[in-house]
Amino acid sequence: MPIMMYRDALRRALYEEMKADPSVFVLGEDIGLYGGAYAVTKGLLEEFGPDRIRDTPMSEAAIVGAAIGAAMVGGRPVAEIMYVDFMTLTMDQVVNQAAKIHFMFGGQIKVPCVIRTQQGTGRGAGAQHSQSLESWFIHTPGLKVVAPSTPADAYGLLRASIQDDNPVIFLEHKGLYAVKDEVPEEPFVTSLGVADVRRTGSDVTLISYSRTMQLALEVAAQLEQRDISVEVVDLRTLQPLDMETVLRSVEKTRRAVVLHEAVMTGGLGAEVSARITEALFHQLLSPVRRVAAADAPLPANVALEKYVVPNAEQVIRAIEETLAVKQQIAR
Amino acid sequence: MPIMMYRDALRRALYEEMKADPSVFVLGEDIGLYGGAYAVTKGLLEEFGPDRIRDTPMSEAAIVGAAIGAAMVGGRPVAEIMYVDFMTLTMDQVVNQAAKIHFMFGGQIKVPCVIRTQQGTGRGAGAQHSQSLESWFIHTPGLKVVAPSTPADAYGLLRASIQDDNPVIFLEHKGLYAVKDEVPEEPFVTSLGVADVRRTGSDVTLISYSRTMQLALEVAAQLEQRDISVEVVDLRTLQPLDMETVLRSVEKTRRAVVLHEAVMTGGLGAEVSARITEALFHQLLSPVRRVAAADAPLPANVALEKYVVPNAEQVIRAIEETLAVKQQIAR
Amino acid sequence: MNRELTKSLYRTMLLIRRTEERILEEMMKGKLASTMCHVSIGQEAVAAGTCSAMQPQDYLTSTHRGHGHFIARGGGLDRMMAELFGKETGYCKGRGGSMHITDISIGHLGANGIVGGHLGIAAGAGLWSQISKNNAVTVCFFGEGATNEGITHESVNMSALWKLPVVYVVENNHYAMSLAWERSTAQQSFIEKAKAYGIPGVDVDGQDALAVYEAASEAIDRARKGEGPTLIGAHTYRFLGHSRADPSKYRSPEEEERERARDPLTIMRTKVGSDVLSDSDVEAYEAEVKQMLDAAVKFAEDSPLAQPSTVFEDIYA
Amino acid sequence: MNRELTKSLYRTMLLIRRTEERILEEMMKGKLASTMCHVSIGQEAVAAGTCSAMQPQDYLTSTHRGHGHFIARGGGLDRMMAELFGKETGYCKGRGGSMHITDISIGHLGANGIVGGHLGIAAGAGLWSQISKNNAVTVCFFGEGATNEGITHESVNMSALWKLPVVYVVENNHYAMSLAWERSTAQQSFIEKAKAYGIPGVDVDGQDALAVYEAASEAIDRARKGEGPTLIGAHTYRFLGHSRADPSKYRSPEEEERERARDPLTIMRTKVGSDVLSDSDVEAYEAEVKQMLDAAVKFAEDSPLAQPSTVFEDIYA
Ligand SMILES: Cc1ncc(C[n+]2csc(CCOP(=O)(O)OP(=O)(O)O)c2C)c(N)n1
Ligand SMILES: Cc1ncc(C[n+]2csc(CCOP(=O)(O)OP(=O)(O)O)c2C)c(N)n1
Ligand SMILES: [Mg+2]
Ligand SMILES: [Mg+2]
Repeated sequence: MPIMMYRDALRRALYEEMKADPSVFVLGEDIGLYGGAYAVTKGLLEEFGPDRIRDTPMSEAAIVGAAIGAAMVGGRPVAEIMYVDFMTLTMDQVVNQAAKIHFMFGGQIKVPCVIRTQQGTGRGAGAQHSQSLESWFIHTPGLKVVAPSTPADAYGLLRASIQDDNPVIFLEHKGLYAVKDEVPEEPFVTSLGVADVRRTGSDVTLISYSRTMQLALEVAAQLEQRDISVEVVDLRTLQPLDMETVLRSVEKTRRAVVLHEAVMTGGLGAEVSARITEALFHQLLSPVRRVAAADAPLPANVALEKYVVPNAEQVIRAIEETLAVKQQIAR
Repeated sequence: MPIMMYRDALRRALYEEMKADPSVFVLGEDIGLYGGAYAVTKGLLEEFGPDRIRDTPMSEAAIVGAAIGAAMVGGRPVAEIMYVDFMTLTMDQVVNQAAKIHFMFGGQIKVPCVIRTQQGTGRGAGAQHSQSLESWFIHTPGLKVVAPSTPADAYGLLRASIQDDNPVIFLEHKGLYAVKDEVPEEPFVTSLGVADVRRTGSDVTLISYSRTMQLALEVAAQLEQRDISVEVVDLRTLQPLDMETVLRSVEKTRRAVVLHEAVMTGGLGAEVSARITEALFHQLLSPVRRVAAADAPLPANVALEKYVVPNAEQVIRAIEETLAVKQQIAR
Repeated sequence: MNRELTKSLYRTMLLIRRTEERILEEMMKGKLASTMCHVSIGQEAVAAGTCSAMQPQDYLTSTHRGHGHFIARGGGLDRMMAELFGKETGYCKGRGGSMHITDISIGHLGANGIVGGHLGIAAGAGLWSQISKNNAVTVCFFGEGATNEGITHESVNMSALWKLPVVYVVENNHYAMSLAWERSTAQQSFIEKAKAYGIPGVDVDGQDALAVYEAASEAIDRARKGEGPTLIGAHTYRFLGHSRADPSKYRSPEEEERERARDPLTIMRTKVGSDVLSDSDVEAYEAEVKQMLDAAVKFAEDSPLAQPSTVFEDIYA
Repeated sequence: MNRELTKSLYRTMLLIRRTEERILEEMMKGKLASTMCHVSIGQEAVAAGTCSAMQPQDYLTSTHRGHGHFIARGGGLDRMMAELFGKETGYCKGRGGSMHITDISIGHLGANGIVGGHLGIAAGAGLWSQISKNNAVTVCFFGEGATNEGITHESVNMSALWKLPVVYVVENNHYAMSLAWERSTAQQSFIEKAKAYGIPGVDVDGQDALAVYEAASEAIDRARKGEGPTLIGAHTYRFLGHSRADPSKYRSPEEEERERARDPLTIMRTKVGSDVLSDSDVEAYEAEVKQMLDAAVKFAEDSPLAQPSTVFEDIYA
C-alpha cells in the first residue's frame, strides 16, 4: 500500500472530491498561491484555478459565512480556517447559522459545507495558536465534528465530510501533517460516526482521537511489555460519537481511560466518562479516568508546552490507577 | 428583609460598585437611554452620566475588546452583551485575549472586567436567542464564570465579580429577571467559587445552578411528600467549581443528579459527573445521572421549547433511577 | 412613469402594512408562538421598491425585521401566518417564527436573528452565483445599526473585491433599538461609507418606493453584469417601537410625528396622483388584502400546532 | 529639520534592523523557544517614526510583527532577547515569545497573535483615557491585511464616533502572508478608507521615517486634543518572507529588488545628507548597537530557562 503523509492524504481527498463534483470548491486564507499555511492545498490552484481555489482576505467570519451562503444555494464549499484558535472569530457563523439553519428553517435548506482547521500543540506556537477546541463544537447540535489521527482516516473522513449534507467541523492537528502511513490506492470513503478499535486488548480501554492517538498506541505498546493489555479506541468522529464501539470495548475490559489534548475541564473526556459511567456503572471495576491538558493556557515555548499537555507517564499512571482496584474487592 | 427582583438586585450591585469605585463603568448596547434590553441598567445613565454608562454601537467584539483594553490600563469595565448567543461574536476577545493576557504576558497585566450577559429559554426566543453556553467558558482557563440563581446571589456575586481582578463571565438568565426574593439591606459580597447547599437532604444530591435551581427546589419539595430526601446544591460559580461542597454532599447521600438547561452533550453536567465519579466511585450507590436540554436547537415557540429543556418529570425519573439501586446490591 | 409598476409597488406596500397591523393584532390576542416579532411599519417602500427590481432566480437575505422583504418577494401569507402562530404548516414548521421566516422556493435565504449574521451568507450566495454562473443576484437587506458589525465590513469588502453579484440595501430607519444613527457612527452617508470598499454608494429616500426601485434596479443590473456590489442607504423610519416591549422613549414625539407624516403609502399616492393610483384602485387593494389576511389567519388557526416530537427533527439533514 | 530627531530616528531604525538580524541568526542556531517569529526588516521607519511622536504616558498595541514597535517604544533588549530564548528573565517569563512581547511599564499593551485581536483593546485603552482624562494617546499598529478583519471596522468606528484618543497606524507592507494588497481589498487608499468613519485618513511613505513622524505627530496631537482618531496608511515593504517558513514565491524577484532598494535606512541617509548623519555617526551607532545586542544575547543565554512549574502560574491574577 502506498505510504502517504497526513497532509497529502487530505489533499488527495480534496482533489478527488473536486474532480468528481464541480460544486466542491475551497476558500480560505493563503490556500491558493501559498498552498496553505500547512501546505494541505498545495498545487490545487494550478489544477482547479482561482474560481474554485479562492484566496480570501483575512476575514474569518465572512469566510465561514460565505461557505454557508454558497452551501445554501448549491455549492459544496470547503473552507479553511488556518488555526482553530481563529474559529473564535467565526462562532456566530458556525453555531448560530451553519448548525441551526436546517432546523430553524424547518428543514427547507441544507448547509453542506466543511470547515477544515487544525489545532493542538507541538510547535511552541503559544496561547493563541495551540488550543484544542472540539468541546465547543460537540456542544452545538447540528454540527458534525471529525478529528482524524491517521493519513488514511484523514483521507477517508474528509471525503465523507465533503459528501455529507451537514456542516462538518474537520479538525486536523498541526503535529500530524508530516506523519506518514499507509493509505490504500483504491479510492474509499470512511463513514462518519464510526470509531475504530486500533488495538485490541483486555485489561483496560484507552479512548482517544487526533494526535494523542499516537501517545495512546505508544503507551499500549509499552504496557504490553508489562503484560497489561490495552484496547485502544480511536473515536475519529466526535459528533456523532460512536458510543456503541466504546461501550462494547469497556464492557469487555471493565476499565476505561480517556485521553485528549484539550484542557481537562469541560473537555470531551468528561462527556465520554459520563456516558460510560451512565451505561456501565455496575460493570466498571474502577472509575473512568481522564488524561488531558492541564487547565492552563499554552506557553509559546516548545520546552514548556509539553508540561501542559498529556504525556506517557500520566497515561500510564491513569491506567495503573484503573487497574489498582482488584476484581475481588469490586462489586 | 427587603424583597427584590433579580434585575433590581443586579442594578443595586452595579450602583454600589460604581459609587464606591470611580474606575467602574458600564458599556454595551442599549444600556443607557433604553436602560438595558432586560432593564438591568435602568436609571444608571441618569445617575452616572454618559461617560460611565456608555451606549455602544452594535459591535460586540469591540465592546468586549474595549472592556479588555480599558481594564488593562486602569478601568474596571462591566460590559453587557445582550444575549449569550451574541457572545459567539466575541469569542476571540474573551478566549484569546481576556482569558490569556495575564498568563501570556508573564503576569504583567491584569484584566479586571466583567462581561454580563443572559441566557436560557422561556420566551420562545428561538434557536439564536435562547442558548446556554457556559460550557465554552469553563473550558477556557483564565476565565471565571458565575451563574446566580437568586436575587441575593445576583447582587452579591456581581459585586464580587466586579471586585475580582480577572475577567469574569457573568451569566444571568432571562427567565429570572422578574423573580423576587429577599436580599439583605446591609451591603455584602458573595465570594466567587463557593457553592451553596440550598436544601439539605440525605438520599440524593441534586446539583444545579441558574434558573434550573428553581426546578431543582420544586422537585425536592415534591419528593419530600414521597419521603425522598433531596439535598440541593447551587453551584453559583461554575469556574472555579466548588467541588468540595459537591463532594461533601455526595459523600453523604452517595447518589447524585446534575441538572442544567444547556444541551446534554458537552455540558457542565458531564464535568461534574466525571469529577464526582473520579472522586467517589466506590462510595457511589448508582451512577451520577444528568438531566439537561436535549441535543437540539431551540424552537422559536413557547409551546415547543419546553419539550427541549429539562422538566420536573425528567428530574424525578433521574432521581428515581439513582434510588432504584438498592443499598444491599451495591458494593 | 410605469403605471403597472407603480400600482404593484403600492399594492405590495399596502399588503405589508396591513399584514403587519394584523400581526400586531393577533399578537395582542396572544396568538403568536414566539415573543420575538419586529414589524417594519413605515419602512415598506424599501422592501417593495427593492424586491420589485429582482428577477425570479435572484436571492435575498433578510433580518429580524423581515416581514416586508418576505412579502415583497412573494412569500405566501397563509404559511407565513401559520409560522407566526407556531403551526405545523408554517414555512419553518412553526419553529422559526417571525425572526426566521424563510422560503427557499422564492430564493429567500432566511430572516436572521443575529444582526449582521446573514451578511457573510449573502456574500456566499453571490460567490456561488459567480462560480456557477447562475445569473442570480443576491440582495442583502440590513439595518443601519448592522453596519457597525464586523462581519458587515468583511462581507462588503469581500464582495467588492471579487465583484460578486450582491446588492447591499441598508434600511436606515435611524435607530438600532434605542441607538440613533448619529450616536452609532461618525459617518452617516452611504456614499462616503461605500468609498472604503471602492464601490458605488447611494443615499436614497427610502420612503419613495419608486426612487428605491430605481436605485435597486441600477444596482442589480450592475451586479448582474459582473460589475460588483452597490451599497444603498435607504433613509426610512420605523413608525413603531423596536419591538412590542419598546415605548420608544429615546426619541421625541415631535420627531415621530414629523417622520410618520412621511408615510410611504401617502407619499406615493401624492407623488403619482389619482390619475395613476385612483381611490377605487386603493379601495380594491384594501379589500383584496383584507380578504387575503382573513384567509391567512383562518389557515393559521385551522392548522395543527407543531407537534412536540418535531423539535427533534431536522437537526441533521 | 530637527537634527537630534533625525539622528535618533536613524539610530532606532538601525537598532531594530540589527536586532532582527540577530534574532534571525539566533533562530538559525535553534536558540528561540517558539517557532513563531516574524521580523519587520524593511519596515523600521514606521515604528521609529510613529513611536518618536509619542509621549511617555501614551499606550501602544502591537502585532505579531512587533519587534520594531517594542524597540522603538523603548523596550529593553536584554529581557526581550531572554523572552525569545524562553527564559525566566524574559518580559513574559519565557511564555510569550516574539508574538506576545509586552512591557506594560512603557505603555506597551502587548503584541498579539490574532490579527486584529488588539484593535478593540486599543479602543478600550482610548476609552479609559477619555473617561479618566489621563492625557494618554493609544497608538494602534496593524498590518494592511488586518484592515479586513471585522473588529478593525468595529474599533475604528467606535473610536471615531466617540472621538477617542487613538491613532491607527497601518503598516501597509503590501502582503498579508501571500495575499497582495490588491487581492485583499478594492480600496487601497487609506484616505478613502477613512471616509467610512468620518475621520482623517493619511497615505504616507512608510519608508521615510521623517514623513511618518510628521503624520504621526499630527495625528497624536489631534487625538490628544480630543479631536478623535486618524487612520494612517504607511506604505512600506517586508523585505523577507512572512516567517522563516515562507520563501515568498507569491511575489516577483523584480518587485522584491525594486522595493528593497527603498531601504528606510538608506533613504534617510540620502535624504538628510552626511551633514546631518555622518558616516562616523552611523559607525558609532553600529558599534553601540552591536555591543547592546551582544550583551542582550549574553543576558539571555546566561538566564535560567523558564521552569516547568511556572506554566501553572499567573493563570489567574
Ligand atoms: C449581533 C446582535 N446584536 C444585538 C442584537 C439585538 N438587537 C436586535 S435588533 C437590534 C437593533 C438592530 O438595528 P438595525 O440594524 O438598525 O435594524 P432595525 O431593528 O432598525 O431594523 C438589536 C440591537 C442582535 N439580535 N444581534
Ligand atoms: C485572525 C487571524 N487570522 C489569520 C492569522 C494568520 N496570519 C498571521 S499574520 C498573517 C498576515 C497578516 O498580514 P498583515 O495584517 O498585513 O500583517 P503583516 O504580516 O504583513 O505584518 C496571517 C494571515 C492570524 N494570526 N490571525
Ligand atoms: Mg435601524
Ligand atoms: Mg501586511
